[in-house]
Amino acid sequence: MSRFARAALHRLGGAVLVLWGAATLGFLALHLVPGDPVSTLLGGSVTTGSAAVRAEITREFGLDRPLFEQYLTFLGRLLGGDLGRSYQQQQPVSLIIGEQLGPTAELALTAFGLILLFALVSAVTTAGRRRAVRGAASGAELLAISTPPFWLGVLLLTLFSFHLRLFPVAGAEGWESLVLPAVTLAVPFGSLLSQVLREGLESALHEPFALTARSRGIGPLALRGRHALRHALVPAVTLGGWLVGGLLGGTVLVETVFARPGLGRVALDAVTGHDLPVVIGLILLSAAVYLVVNTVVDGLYLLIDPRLRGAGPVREVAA
Amino acid sequence: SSAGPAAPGGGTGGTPVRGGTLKYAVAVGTSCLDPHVSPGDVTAVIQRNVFDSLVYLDDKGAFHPWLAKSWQISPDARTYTFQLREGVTFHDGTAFDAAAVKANLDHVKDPRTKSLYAASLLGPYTGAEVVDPLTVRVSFAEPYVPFLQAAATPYLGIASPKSLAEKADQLCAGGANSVGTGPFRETEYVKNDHVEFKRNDAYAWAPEGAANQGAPYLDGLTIRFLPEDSVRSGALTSRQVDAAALPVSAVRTVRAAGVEVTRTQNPGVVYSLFLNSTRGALRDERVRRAVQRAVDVDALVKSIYFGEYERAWSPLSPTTPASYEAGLKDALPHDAAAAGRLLDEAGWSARDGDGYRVKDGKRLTLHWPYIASLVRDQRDTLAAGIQADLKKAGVELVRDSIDNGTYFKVYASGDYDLWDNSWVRADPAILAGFYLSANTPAAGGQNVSLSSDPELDGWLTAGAATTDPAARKANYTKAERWAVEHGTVLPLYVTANLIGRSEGVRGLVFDANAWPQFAGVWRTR
Amino acid sequence: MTSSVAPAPGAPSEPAPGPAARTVRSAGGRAARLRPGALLAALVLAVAVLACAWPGLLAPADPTAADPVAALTPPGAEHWLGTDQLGRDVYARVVHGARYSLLIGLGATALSVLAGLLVGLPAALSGRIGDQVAMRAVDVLLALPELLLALLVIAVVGPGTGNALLAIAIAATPGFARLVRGQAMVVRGSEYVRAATALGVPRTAVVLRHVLPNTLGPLTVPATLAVGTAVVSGAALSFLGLGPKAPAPEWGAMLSQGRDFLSTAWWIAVFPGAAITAVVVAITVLGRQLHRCLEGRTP
Amino acid sequence: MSPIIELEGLNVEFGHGRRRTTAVAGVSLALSAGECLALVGESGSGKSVTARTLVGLTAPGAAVRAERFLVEGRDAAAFGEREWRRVRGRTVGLVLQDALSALDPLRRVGAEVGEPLLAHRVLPKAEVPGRVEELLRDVGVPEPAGRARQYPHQLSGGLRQRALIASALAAGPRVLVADEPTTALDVTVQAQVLDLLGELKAKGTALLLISHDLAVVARLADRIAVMKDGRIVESGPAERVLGAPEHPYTRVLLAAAPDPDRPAAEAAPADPGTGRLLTARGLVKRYRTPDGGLREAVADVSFGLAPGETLGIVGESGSGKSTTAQLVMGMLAPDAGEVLLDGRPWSALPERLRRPARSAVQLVHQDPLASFDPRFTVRRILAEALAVAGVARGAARRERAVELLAQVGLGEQHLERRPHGLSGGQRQRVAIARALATGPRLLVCDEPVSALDVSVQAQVLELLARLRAELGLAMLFISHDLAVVRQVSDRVLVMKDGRAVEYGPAERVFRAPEHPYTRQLLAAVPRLPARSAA
Ligand SMILES: Nc1ncnc2c1ncn2[C@@H]1O[C@H](COP(=O)(O)OP(=O)(O)OP(=O)(O)O)[C@@H](O)[C@H]1O
Ligand SMILES: Nc1ncnc2c1ncn2[C@@H]1O[C@H](COP(=O)(O)OP(=O)(O)OP(=O)(O)O)[C@@H](O)[C@H]1O
Ligand SMILES: [Mg+2]
Ligand SMILES: [Mg+2]
Repeated sequence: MSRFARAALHRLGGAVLVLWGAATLGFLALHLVPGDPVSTLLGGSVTTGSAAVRAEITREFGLDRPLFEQYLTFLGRLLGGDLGRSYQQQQPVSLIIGEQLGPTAELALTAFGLILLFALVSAVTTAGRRRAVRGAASGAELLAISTPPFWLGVLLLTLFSFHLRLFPVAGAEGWESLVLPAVTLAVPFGSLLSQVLREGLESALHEPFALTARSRGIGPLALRGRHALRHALVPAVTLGGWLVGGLLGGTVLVETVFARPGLGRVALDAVTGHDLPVVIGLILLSAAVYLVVNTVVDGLYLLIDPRLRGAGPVREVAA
Repeated sequence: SSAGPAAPGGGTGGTPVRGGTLKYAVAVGTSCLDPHVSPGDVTAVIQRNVFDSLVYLDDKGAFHPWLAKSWQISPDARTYTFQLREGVTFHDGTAFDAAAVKANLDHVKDPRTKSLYAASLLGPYTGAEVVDPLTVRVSFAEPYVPFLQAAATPYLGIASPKSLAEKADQLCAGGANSVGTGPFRETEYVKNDHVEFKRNDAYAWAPEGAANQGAPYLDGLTIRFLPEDSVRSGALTSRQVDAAALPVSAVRTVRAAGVEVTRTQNPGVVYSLFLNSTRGALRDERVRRAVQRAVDVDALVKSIYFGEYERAWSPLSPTTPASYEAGLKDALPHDAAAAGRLLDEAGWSARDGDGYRVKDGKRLTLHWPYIASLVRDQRDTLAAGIQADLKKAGVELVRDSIDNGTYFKVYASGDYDLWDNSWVRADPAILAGFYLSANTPAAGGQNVSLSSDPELDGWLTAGAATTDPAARKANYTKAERWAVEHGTVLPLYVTANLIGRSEGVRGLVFDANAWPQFAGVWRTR
Repeated sequence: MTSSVAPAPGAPSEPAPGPAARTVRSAGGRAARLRPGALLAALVLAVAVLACAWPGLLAPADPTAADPVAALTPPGAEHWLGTDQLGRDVYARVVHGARYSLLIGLGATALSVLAGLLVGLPAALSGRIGDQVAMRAVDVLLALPELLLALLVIAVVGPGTGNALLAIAIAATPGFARLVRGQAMVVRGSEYVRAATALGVPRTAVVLRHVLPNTLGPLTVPATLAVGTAVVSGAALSFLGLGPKAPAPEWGAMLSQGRDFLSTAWWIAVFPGAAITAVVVAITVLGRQLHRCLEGRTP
Repeated sequence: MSPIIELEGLNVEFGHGRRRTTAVAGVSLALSAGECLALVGESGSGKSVTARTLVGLTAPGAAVRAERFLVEGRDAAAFGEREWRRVRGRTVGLVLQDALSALDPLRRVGAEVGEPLLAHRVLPKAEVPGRVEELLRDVGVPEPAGRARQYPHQLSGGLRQRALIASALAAGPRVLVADEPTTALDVTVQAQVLDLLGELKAKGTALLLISHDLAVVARLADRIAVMKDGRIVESGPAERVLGAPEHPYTRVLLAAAPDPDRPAAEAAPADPGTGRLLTARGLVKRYRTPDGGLREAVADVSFGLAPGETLGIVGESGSGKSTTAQLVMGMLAPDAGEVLLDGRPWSALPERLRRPARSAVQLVHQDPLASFDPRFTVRRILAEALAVAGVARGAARRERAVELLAQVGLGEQHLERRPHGLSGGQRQRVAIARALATGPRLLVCDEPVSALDVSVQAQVLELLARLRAELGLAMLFISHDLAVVRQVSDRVLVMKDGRAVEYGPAERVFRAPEHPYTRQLLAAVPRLPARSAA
């Protein structure tokens, strides 16, 4: 138990470190930005604001104070759970992120669901089958992986929305508006996952224990379901963990293409507009997600592979 | 009363029907929905539904009473007195009165508001005085004729003083925070997605002469942000929105799909390329003029904008009231030979390996910075075309992508050769912003050509000082000519709003800025 | 305890017992033979490389020369792949565009692998503390989605070909750092490194002679695959308007300009899109072929 | 009564075209209830392929032909996947080579053992767990209920092997094919597993016992078939094959097999045991177990080595042999005690100071392949060692390399080969050559021959003996195989659970073992009947 506690504590410490690092990274990054923060603050709008306005901004955001001082106050506010106000939108960052989180989460989760579904079906049904079948499947997947997601999105949009009018063009109302973006996100990642799964399945099917299992007279489905799949899950889970980050990144493009609201767009605007507080807010958010996901992934490892559970030493029972 | 806003376009036939909602799609979103702060056109278009103005300027350039029943301008054009309409209430129930007007104007001027445009519209504003509950007097340090037009813009729209006081830090967030007297109440704003409006049933103070004097016909209005051009037009053709601001690239397809497209040219400064007359090769006027002639604007505009946009000859748009210098048409047609001659004269006769002109070892290179995130309307394509044309003439055009951070440095320090801009405003006074020697970028102005000429300054100030249209026009046309003939500007095209609306959307009219007005819109069943 | 008496027969490609003779990696595990797909891929890449080195050879036309009169002409004899809204020859642009995509793809990957080595190797070889520090730092970078990280870098250094390359490289670095560290740790603990130490070979020699090369080896496949990813990322960045400067015929930029014309002039966007896919597929296929060969070589 | 399996003229080929290899050629065998046929042969001779063919799992891409192949009288050559499935586990049970990887590591032992019951619907689901317990008990697994709930990695090798056998027996097959069932096991455990198989045979199960070790099968086999290069070169009643082998190859095998009862004909050095060369005093090495506890891999081990002397260390798996070797090599730092070289500190030195002296002590690994950089050719492998020894680049180095190869019985032609292109024996020779390159006085050999076929093993032992004589090398010889140890050692150290339970002159230890554990070990060693008779 104490061991568990120690592990948990260690993890927590690591998490805090990562969050702090991420925040600092963001802070430094956008203070390294060349040029004058005030005009980034003015969002590069066609007007540049009168001198009075510029002075006001400088004062309000304390841009006249030395960098280190700004950093400290920034950290202090973070500790107080205050993410600050957006430069461009003049609103609390937490508010902005809060209201844009929904659509993105919706999109990412749906995509994730599709990915799992697609990968499992395609991998299990084609793994270790005739070369023709496998070739066709992995060929299609290869194509999907190699097509830029935004490009895929544009194509889907033109076909299904403009011409066939099956799905709404844009927005975030109702499930219909979710279909195309989710599919766009899911196709490349799903293909990747399914390839990993298939490889895992096939290498598992070559293991001696698979041979043993078959020598007991079980059928191919039982072999895949009962034996191979669990082994294939280990690499799949690893990829899955990475994939969450990929999805978040993907939303930037997909939300742009499908004109969906969401954190992806916010991120793009904030980064290109050097909206420091928002950027840092997003960085912290994705770092938090990353940490959670990693914890889950590690948990899954233990769930899948008993050998990783440190449950007692190898019993050297004299047989 | 005069024709008023019942302007052409928008299919006004038939008797209006109440009910229904309208989905309107615009291209760019906005980071702040407070017209007192944001300079964006889109902010004005959106918030026009919420905020009424003291006066209404129709697309003929005629002023009409609105929140102000009547007004007087002192002969020296320094004081404006408005008699306000009674019985007007804000969405939050509070009454509209002189105090409200004062509160708004002061709010705009207050540095803490960080106004990026509205404040400049107030010009030499010194203050407003509440003469009586329904009379307000606005004073300026010097003659300021453009004020009436300024007062007509949504940027100086009147918001509930209560909201200004209580929601000071949330005004940008729009939604329920935007409280005006307008025909619609703003119920929701989801950034990057949409703004939601409901009818203001109490509305009974439409601009004089407006087709619909009462509350809007529509129950509700939704303005959606669809930055992707293809998405926006796709949404319209697939009937997912009822009307949309269209990209030129889509007009043809959209028309084919049976959508009606109305084009209304914006007043103000057309989309033009300004030549920095204080730097490098461009100091030589011949080189500037050569650039003007080297570019085949006609061909480019035609091919890129499919003739939807009119090629511009003057920095001012034809629809700008009391100003347009029609005489400039065909003043400087494309003429590669002439351009070559000018450059040779200017001493740029030698060529280097890449075919670019050189003078004592230096290549004739022009820098044209831009902010990638602000590029729209195929303007990058247009630029590429200009680049190609200049290359033919032996001039190298380099486009440096700068970001918001470096923007100001470059802009204010005049560290560029070319700078593009356009500005919608229904008053020639805008030209002062671009050519008054005082209005340098460093000073927050738009004089990017860094022209400074006493005569020019004279015309521009005179134009702002007189109320007589003829006199104004005389001044401004001189300015326009000067600008073109001294090669400080290459007018490109007259920006226009291309608005597509599906069958059954009626009564859509446009104000002087060519911005759509939704109060009179109704839908056929 | 003794290990099994003989090397187990090499992994067969499929478990089902089939009398039908099928290619099976022999017990020794010789390199799998080149598949026709791989040949095709090699061909595609060869063309792409040619397009990078001597674009003029494949497309004499100037990719930036505007010809408004000929704008939006569909594919035909004169303009094989049609022209864009400025009348620029799409074929010429696609050919000349190869340079940017491949430059970004290869450059970014090379850079990130190098950086990965510089971070991962010391981490693996230094003590626990150094390792912890390095890996935490890597964690911080890994915590950000690659695209977000790339955007962040762009925000600092600004857009443009080189900067996009840099951004993608930085975004890909943490992954490689992890990979390198992991591999280096395996190698460090391997019998042959222990053997070298036992021989009395100096530490630096061990690192240079054994650890480094054997860490690099397994990187080749992920690196090749990363090139493909980098190409796509590069396209993505310029799709967002953060890539090479106009009028550079970068594929992603062409896509993003052409997408407004999909219903009127599909060819503007479709061909660059196809080009990206083709190149990435080719790279990936070769990467996998390489994988098979390597896997074949070391049993 | 008719045999359950009849196989005549079995041919198995792999690959096609130039790569075509014949794994099995014209093998014939028959199995009847209650009898045990042993298939013996060295690595790669085709034993496993034959075994797998009996359950229709030869291997993918294998071209299988047989003149006659009957399972319970039905023509198996015509079987489709369905028929085979009915045969597998029900008629013929297969115990795969290498029990360690033959059980699914991610599933509970019980689930593995019970699988055939479900596959063949022998029992309703509910009764399966009960039956599994019985099965485990039958194969002699203590506290079967608990074991069934554990995972394979939580069981010792012996238990795993039993579980594997239990699962093969679950559906009550009439034939059990056991492919190297004891190869991975310690002698004592091996003895127990062989007994278990004996009981099964007695119960009437037909047994095909596959092994590379004649001595192992001698206990059980009624008939023995000796395989070489895919052919059965000799087969007949066990006594005859072992007693009066006809085929030369069989004789080679018999001769090569080391004999635990044959005294070593070595002249012991002048002063055995005194630590003139190397002294180990009270060595202790602890490791943290996964649950955080401490485990003494080596507990208070002391010994000495004189120049030219060979000390053999025997013990079962996990007894601490390799760890001891590592300590002696100075690759591990002892937690207590110390190692002296030439009476001077060795284990206590920092690596920097130890490095110069390392050439004096060299290691020969159990798995030579793993000890070579996969990218290196034999030449580079030797060059690296020679560089350490200070031999100049170029011709000199090359000459020396060739010399070394000659010393270990290899030729110049091997210089440019890569290790995985060499046979097991050749690899071990290269490893030895590398060890010799630095001109060591002490060779530490950790299981140097365990991975080799008996015939090759004999050659390598031969080589080591020769080098010892020629170069006066001292050796620390580690092996789990008592016969081998006895053959090479002057003195012997018997280890158990990290402790040295017995330490003395080889002859004495083997003739008159003092410690009961030593006796147990000696008793467990499989012996060839012919000799034990002699
Ligand atoms: N799947 C396969 N593909 C190709 N060759 C194979 C395959 N399986 C076995 N072989 C070859 O068949 C021959 C016999 O292999 P087999 O495993 O039967 O030897 P063995 O007698 O079991 O050796 P060991 O004692 O090491 O297990 C070997 O040369 C091996 O390389
Ligand atoms: N690096 C390590 N970490 C933890 N435990 C270890 C480590 N190395 C060895 N052990 C444990 O120490 C004990 C002795 O290991 P060692 O390898 O010396 O045994 P061995 O006699 O060589 O066995 P084998 O005959 O299998 O090689 C074993 O129980 C093993 O689990
Ligand atoms: Mg075998
Ligand atoms: Mg060992």
